[in-house]
Amino acid sequence: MKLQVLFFGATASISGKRSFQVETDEGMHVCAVFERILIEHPSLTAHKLLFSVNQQYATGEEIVREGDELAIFTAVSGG
Amino acid sequence: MKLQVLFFGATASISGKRSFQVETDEGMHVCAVFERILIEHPSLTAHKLLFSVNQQYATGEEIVREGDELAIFTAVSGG
Amino acid sequence: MDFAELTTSPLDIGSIARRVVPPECGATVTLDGYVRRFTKGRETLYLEYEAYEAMALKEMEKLIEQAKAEFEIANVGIVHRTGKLEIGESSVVISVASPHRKAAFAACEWLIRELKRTVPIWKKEVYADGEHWVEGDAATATTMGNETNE
Amino acid sequence: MDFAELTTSPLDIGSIARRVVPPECGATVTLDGYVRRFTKGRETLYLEYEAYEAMALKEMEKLIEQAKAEFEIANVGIVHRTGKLEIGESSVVISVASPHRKAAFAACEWLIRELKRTVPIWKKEVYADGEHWVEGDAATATTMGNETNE
Repeated sequence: MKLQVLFFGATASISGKRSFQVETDEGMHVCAVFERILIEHPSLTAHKLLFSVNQQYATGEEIVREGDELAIFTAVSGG
Repeated sequence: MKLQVLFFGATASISGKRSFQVETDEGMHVCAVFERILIEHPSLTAHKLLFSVNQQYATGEEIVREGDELAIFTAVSGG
Repeated sequence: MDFAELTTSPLDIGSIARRVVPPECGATVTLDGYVRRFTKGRETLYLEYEAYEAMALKEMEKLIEQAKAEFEIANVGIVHRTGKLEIGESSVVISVASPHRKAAFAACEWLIRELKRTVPIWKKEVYADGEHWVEGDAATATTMGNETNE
Repeated sequence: MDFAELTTSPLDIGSIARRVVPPECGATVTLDGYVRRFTKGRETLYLEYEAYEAMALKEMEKLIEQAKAEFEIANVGIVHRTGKLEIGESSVVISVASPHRKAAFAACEWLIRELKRTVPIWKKEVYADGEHWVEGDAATATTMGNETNE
């Protein structure tokens, strides 16, 4: 099952990626998916990170579904 | 001794005057001068009035001086 | 920079807000008061504001001085319009810049409250069938022998 | 009317403030945030703002909904600029109209604080000798498993 993952700002700059796909198993919790992504991108873990699923802040308890849009970004700095 | 008196807004509208002169004696307190003006314009006394001397809110204790500018107006409503 | 002004021209909020900006601040808070169509259910055609100009400017300058003493703010601009105002036009703009937002909000709120209480400007509401000089809230006005205007 | 928008064009505070005006209110309170030249003593040449656009719009709309539930206000407009911003340009404008001023001040102050905490937008400061993505205050950020974003 494929999920879309987005990086923005610092996470895009550090990883050199803005958007990519990950393969996951059915029924996984999003927190497990995020953990797997961070293992692939260890340099991100030095930062305070926020996580979203389908444009909502993630609790981590969500079960992933085909086509979900995940995002990982540093604490926001707009305004 | 001559003093200048100004009316604005409601006080100008009620009295039909915007500016006039009053004769006073040396050494009078401004509150006595204002009282004398109000006797001449009794219709003003139905309103909540504010008083100024030389563009400062009056305490009433000031002693009038030649050339002073007095004003009588209703509670302000700007903004 | 600080400024207190009266004008008969339309007010441009953006340019007033911009004039108070110092390089060390990142935000301004701006109050924009404007002419509403209905007051207590009665339809207003237009308004006229009259100022005791020399005293109004002095009182606005005093408010700026007091606000700068009371709140940690950098700059204040106050512009009040006079003359005839159509429905929806701005009558007053107060803009405050400060290093910390909280102080700008508090100062701007204090300034509009005090302006309405102490600055000698009056509003006349003109209706289809008459007109009325609005008189301020007597309870909060400064009266002779009652030195609230320090 | 309420609105939450992202734009790469310069922000016009006056026209944003004017769009939130309903006929029954007489004042708006507007927060204008802009690019300062110095941050912690370091000179910024210009800024770049990047937004997670779809989510940023949703979060701004949530803030408007929450503000209208929490405060007695009529209308809210939030416009955040993205892309390259020069020194002194406005990055965000939040304008609130309410029947009573007090609620507009309180709501506007709450909205900018929450926007800075929850709306996914990031600022990159560009200096003569480098650049830096600013990271928000971790202590107040919403993190996974920490449901402050109700």
